[in-house]
Amino acid sequence: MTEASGPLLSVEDISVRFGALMALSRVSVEVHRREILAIIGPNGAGKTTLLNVVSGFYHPYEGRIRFEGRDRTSLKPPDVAELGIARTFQNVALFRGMSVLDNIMTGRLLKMGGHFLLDAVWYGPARRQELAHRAAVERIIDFLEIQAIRKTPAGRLPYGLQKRVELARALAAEPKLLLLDEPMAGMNVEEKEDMCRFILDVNSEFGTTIALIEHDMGVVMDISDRVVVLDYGRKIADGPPEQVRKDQAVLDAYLGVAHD
Amino acid sequence: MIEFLRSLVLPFADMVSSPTFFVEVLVGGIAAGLMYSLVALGFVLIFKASGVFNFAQGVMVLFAALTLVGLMERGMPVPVALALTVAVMIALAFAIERVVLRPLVNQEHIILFMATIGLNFFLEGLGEQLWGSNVKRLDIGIPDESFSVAGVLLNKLELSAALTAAVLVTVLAVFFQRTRIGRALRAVADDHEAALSIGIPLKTIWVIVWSVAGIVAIAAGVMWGAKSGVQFSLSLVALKALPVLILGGFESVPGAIVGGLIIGVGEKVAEVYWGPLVGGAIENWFAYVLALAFLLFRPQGLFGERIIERV
Amino acid sequence: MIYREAGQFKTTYAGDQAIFPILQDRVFVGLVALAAFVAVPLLANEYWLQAILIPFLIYALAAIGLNLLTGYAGLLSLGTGGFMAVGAYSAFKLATAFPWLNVILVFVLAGVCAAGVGLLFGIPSLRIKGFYLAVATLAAQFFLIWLFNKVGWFVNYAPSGTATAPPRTMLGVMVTGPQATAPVRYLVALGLVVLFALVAKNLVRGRIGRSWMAIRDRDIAAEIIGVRPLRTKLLAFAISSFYCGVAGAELLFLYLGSVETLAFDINLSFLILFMVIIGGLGSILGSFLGAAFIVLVPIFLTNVPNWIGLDMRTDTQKHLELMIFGGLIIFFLIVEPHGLARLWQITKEKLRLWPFPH
Amino acid sequence: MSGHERFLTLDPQHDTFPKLVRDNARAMPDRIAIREKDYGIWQAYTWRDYFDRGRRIALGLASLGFARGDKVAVVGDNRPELYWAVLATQCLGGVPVPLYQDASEKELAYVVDHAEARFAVVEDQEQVDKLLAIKAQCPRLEWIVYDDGRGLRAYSEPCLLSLAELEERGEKFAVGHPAVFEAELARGRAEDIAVICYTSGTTGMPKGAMLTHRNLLVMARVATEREGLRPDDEALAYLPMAWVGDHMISYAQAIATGFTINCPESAATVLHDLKEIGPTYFFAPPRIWENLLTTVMIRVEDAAWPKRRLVRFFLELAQDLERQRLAGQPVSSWRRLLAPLGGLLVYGPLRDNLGMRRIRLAYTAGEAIGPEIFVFFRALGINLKQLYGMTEASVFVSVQKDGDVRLDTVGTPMPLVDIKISEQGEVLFRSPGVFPGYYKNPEATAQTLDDGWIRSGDAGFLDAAGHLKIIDRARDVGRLAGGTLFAPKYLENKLKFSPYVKEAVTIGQDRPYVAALVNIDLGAVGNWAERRGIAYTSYTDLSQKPEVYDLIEQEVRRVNESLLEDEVLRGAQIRRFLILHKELDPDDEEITRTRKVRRGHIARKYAALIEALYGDRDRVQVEAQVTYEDGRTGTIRADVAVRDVPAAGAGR
Repeated sequence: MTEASGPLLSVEDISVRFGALMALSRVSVEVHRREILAIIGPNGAGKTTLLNVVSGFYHPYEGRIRFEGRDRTSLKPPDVAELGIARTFQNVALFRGMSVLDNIMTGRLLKMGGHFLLDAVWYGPARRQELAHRAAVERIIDFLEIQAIRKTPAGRLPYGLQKRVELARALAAEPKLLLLDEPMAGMNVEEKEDMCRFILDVNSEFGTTIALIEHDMGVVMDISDRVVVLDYGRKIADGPPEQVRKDQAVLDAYLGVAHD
Repeated sequence: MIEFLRSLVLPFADMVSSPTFFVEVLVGGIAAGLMYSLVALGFVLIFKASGVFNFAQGVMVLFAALTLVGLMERGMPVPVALALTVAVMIALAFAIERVVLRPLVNQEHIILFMATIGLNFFLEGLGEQLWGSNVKRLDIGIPDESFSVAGVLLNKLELSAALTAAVLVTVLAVFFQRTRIGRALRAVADDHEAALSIGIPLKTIWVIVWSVAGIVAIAAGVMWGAKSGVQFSLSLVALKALPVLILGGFESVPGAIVGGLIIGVGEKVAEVYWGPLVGGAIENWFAYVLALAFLLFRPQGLFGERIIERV
Repeated sequence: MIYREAGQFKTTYAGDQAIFPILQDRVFVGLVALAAFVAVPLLANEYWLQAILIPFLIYALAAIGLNLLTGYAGLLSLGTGGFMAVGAYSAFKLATAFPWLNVILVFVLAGVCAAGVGLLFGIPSLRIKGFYLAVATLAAQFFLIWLFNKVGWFVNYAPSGTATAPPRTMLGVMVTGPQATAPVRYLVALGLVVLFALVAKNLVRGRIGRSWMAIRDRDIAAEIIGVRPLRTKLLAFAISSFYCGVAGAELLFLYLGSVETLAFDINLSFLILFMVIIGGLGSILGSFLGAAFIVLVPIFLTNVPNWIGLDMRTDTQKHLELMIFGGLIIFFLIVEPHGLARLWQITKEKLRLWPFPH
Repeated sequence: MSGHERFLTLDPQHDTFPKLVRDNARAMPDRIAIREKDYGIWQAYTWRDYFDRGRRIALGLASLGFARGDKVAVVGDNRPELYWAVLATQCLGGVPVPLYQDASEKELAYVVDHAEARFAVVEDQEQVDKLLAIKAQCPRLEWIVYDDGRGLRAYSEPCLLSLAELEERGEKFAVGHPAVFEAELARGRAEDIAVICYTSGTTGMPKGAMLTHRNLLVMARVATEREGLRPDDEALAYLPMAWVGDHMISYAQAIATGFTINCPESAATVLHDLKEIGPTYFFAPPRIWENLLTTVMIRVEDAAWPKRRLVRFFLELAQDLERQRLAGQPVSSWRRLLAPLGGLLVYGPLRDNLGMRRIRLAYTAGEAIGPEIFVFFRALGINLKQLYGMTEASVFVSVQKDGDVRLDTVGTPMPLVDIKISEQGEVLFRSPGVFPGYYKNPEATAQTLDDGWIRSGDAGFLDAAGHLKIIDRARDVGRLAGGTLFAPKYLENKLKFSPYVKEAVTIGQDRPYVAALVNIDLGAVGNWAERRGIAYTSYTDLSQKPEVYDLIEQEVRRVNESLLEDEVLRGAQIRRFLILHKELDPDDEEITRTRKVRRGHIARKYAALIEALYGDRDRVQVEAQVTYEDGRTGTIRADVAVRDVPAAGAGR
């Protein structure tokens, strides 16, 4: 049972560099089961890089990443997806040419199987599978209240809704760990409130562990169980929101010169 | 089996045993390579400035050569005919910008690519309609004869063509790196909006680029035309420039030059030494396979920068 | 205007995800099928079948194949002609080596051969993208044509260098060879294209199609969802080449009767690409529309001077055709860059929404 | 007429709705009773499901100690589960009290407390939150049962229970008490209270009108027979369940007749779902018809001009023909010949797009409808009829008969309904549907019920052909200072025919002339402004644009022109108007939730504006309180323009 009790994800001493730029240096972060972890920090602090390392887009040149206790440092994105990690992107990465429904259906690709020759015939197992997953996707559509747009091409949606559809797509994979890169960026107050509610609901309803990057401090304080602060590619604070808010290093980082 | 392997290795021995022939092959390859570079440069210019993969570059070469020959056949002196051809190519650039590019601005690249294939057909029809479709000789006053330097046979025409190509390539490279317009072009290539915001009219840029590509096409047309006559097959030279582009990168001027040389030399050497082994005529595809094999190891091309994908 | 949709509601996902969810569409498709399978073979003359309809059906099949690759998976290919050649020559070899083999099976096996070759040439697609890939596929085109040209084995060492479709029967009816009648060949081509169009539709509306489109639209997002790029792209190459291969085999067996490699040169690749783009990228219907357009336009251009009583020299006519064809392509791309399928879709939407604007 | 008397006798075996549902479940177990668009498709429930789920919920309630006569508050969108909860309550001899789902906490608290509800069955977290917030003020409220548990996992209040848990409890309870359900069901009597509908009213606190099974059942059957409803009819259940209209159609008539009701997926998809279902029976207040008309007009406006011209031509043609038909005039023959073409090109497609292709019967009720709006839909070939009804009379009082529809009347009385006009000109009526009284409100009951006659509060008369004609709310019809007759609602409806006018309030009682406060329709005017390149930042900004004033002035002039036709009302033309800087909002108590204008509130709140309308200034400063969705309030300040309009026909 040590596996189940340990952290879901632990990032241990990882460093990432682009040429001469140290994007992350010896950063360690743990994500515990069922928690909502917020990662904050000024622009260029390495937050997105951290998410990219976890999701397999970049590989650290030192350090290790464990998921459910197993080392998975060198996995590629599809392998990461198979482990049960899903994510959204800072600049919405929807499949613009596909409908909302199809976008979310792609989220279930890993759960679908079978031979392509069966797909070609459509009848039989392939069809049953398709319809069963449609039913599952409809639950998510209902959950995120996007019924009215299910057949709209994703590219035609307003930004706020696109973000919601992207969350739906990530949820469709029924991930153990959900990584959200600025889920509320560019939203108005009302959309932000909705998104907060959805994130909390996902966490409580499905027990999904969530790690998110967010700029809006109010939101961070409201919804997260724990906050990790990065600055210049280093971790400068890690703890409950109230504590982090008072941390001197954090205050300095935020009040000091903004470095883009 | 042994026989086959032997024939694979033997050419290397041949190269060493008759070095003069090898040098001749090499020079021929370099000469051809520079021509490829010239055509490839036209591609690069347009791709760099507008993101358009101009499939019609080959036909532009044909069209330019046809125009020149046609004018000369009607008794015009060479300089006048040349000047007029330049004027025609510039007019063509204006027309293309107005009729094809402007209405398609902001369309996907593949659409613009298809449009240039349409342009390809159109120019082919137009050129042959205007100037006739029979093979024409283009005489620019340099005799197609050979002379010998240190036992190596060299062709005057090829040599002067290579020289001209080299000069043109250099001029273009300098134009791109050093002049104001060249820098503007680079700005456009990097970011359309940024370029617009610093006050460069995109339309003008496009006209200039297509004009320059047209002039480059004249040069290529004259060279190839003088060597093998002006006819439809001239436009196929363009297809040869494509592997050059893969090798050198679509946006790199030096890449086009070095790539052209590699392809030219590689192709010649392979054709001469290994061609007979498989029944000849491997020129058609060897360049592609060479470029492809190369790409598998270096996807960004010779001079491309390693792309770090921002996620 | 024609549509009357109020009251057509779906109580199952199967109904909701049907290819033609609207009753009026189902009726329309039924009528078209009836006309194609019954009326046309009875009524159309030899010229229409041989010069227009049969090539149309074959090109449409190839266009579907290329559309799967380029329209759905977003991989630009200029090697279609080469893959079709693989289909044609392997069908020829199979049919002559195993004379007892059912001709449909020959087509399918030829498609499988083409799929294998396509798979091979698809490997670079992992590392290179966009126009680089397009140029790489040209390598396939040139290499394959050269191969079939050089190696006499492929044409059974025929001195003319041509492959000739052997006569074969199916259910006692002559299907290929000089004795096969145009209506029979038409029906075979029609049956195959309908079958494979349906298969293609099933592929693209399901799991596989979505992974293709995901890679096409946003590859990084596709990967993090679990789409494996290499596997997905190679599958696209294989299936696409299968379609092209079958179309190539049909081109030899059902249309031309005998071919040289010239029939599969780069121009064929472009022709099919035109069909896909003018028809509409990412649309099965578009493949048909595009094929019809590209087949009909030259015929139209050839005949117009006659109709209006213009006497033109053949080479002038040839040049004019080239110019008009090129001009039409540009014009069409400007007017509707998303192809005839989009035009069709917009028209349909307009009819559905009438009298409201779209 | 006497044929209808048979409906008055109710067989004790089949005299309550639960008993009828049981009958339906036996007679047609596999016929569809309810569909709900859920998870993207229309999920269907048969009459057997209907009865079974009602039974399970009833048993669950019984397990919680439900006693006969207990009230159950039902709050939420139209959901099968909530209709089943209504049924379950009635099965146990309890009284369902449906409430408006968008009611504020304050409104909710009043009704729940007043009704003494012990139970609440609600749709989702939103309603649970509201009920939890008011629970302290409603000491009798014991249990809150929710259907959709999303977001409620972390709630630990012991009074919360999910519907699934409730049904589970019911199952266990049934094991120990196998006969309870049947026994309670059988104890139901026709005279039991079936439902309490709280009417928001334009003044004062809501009143709870009690309706018995007999009231609803008799009227449902009478209406079904007279209007020719059939078991294969389809209706859309989309109006608030708290409104008696929905209760009558989606519950009472559906059960009594056995037709199918369809619940839309969400408020945002109603129009889409309407089109999918294509109901045959459709009921809507004028507000909805107005909105539909506005939508049609805006969208046609966006069409290219040949199509726009074509559509307009045929629409005008149809409206002219319909007007002639309604007035009993001969229809000019050559134009009649064009009608089939119009049907092919415009009316048919338009009906289909609105989802009204299959409609056999459509009502407008709740308020007077603008004649233009009415004619428009009838001209399309939709059998739209005016229904005059009241909550207190179990909806049906008078309905226009098929083939005898007139523009200016609300039709002839329903069978078994008697109508008389009081000496003051007020419409009185009595029928088997007349309610026994308001819950815990004898004064109000006494005011309304007079010896079995209901005082409608409307001024009207019966014409020679026996058609009932309603002039206005009795207390609203007034006279200008000069003595000219002035009917505000009449003018307002005329104004609201314009797609650009969302709401209008006219004033004139004891004033020298009529003035109007206008609310523009943000969608329509916004669209109009965009097409003309007029930039605006907000509703307030847009409303005060001179161009918009010009636009509205044209509409006012149009109304004035049309008044010339009426001998009596031609003197009451609108002479001055202004455009309100904010939308009238039920949250600000300016209109009711059923969108009736609250004149008193408006007169008080906008006194300054009204003074300006009768002054000579052309601008006026205002401040207005607004209530935001979360209940906070704020103030909007604005500079409102006032504009004069010349009287029409002055030159004659």
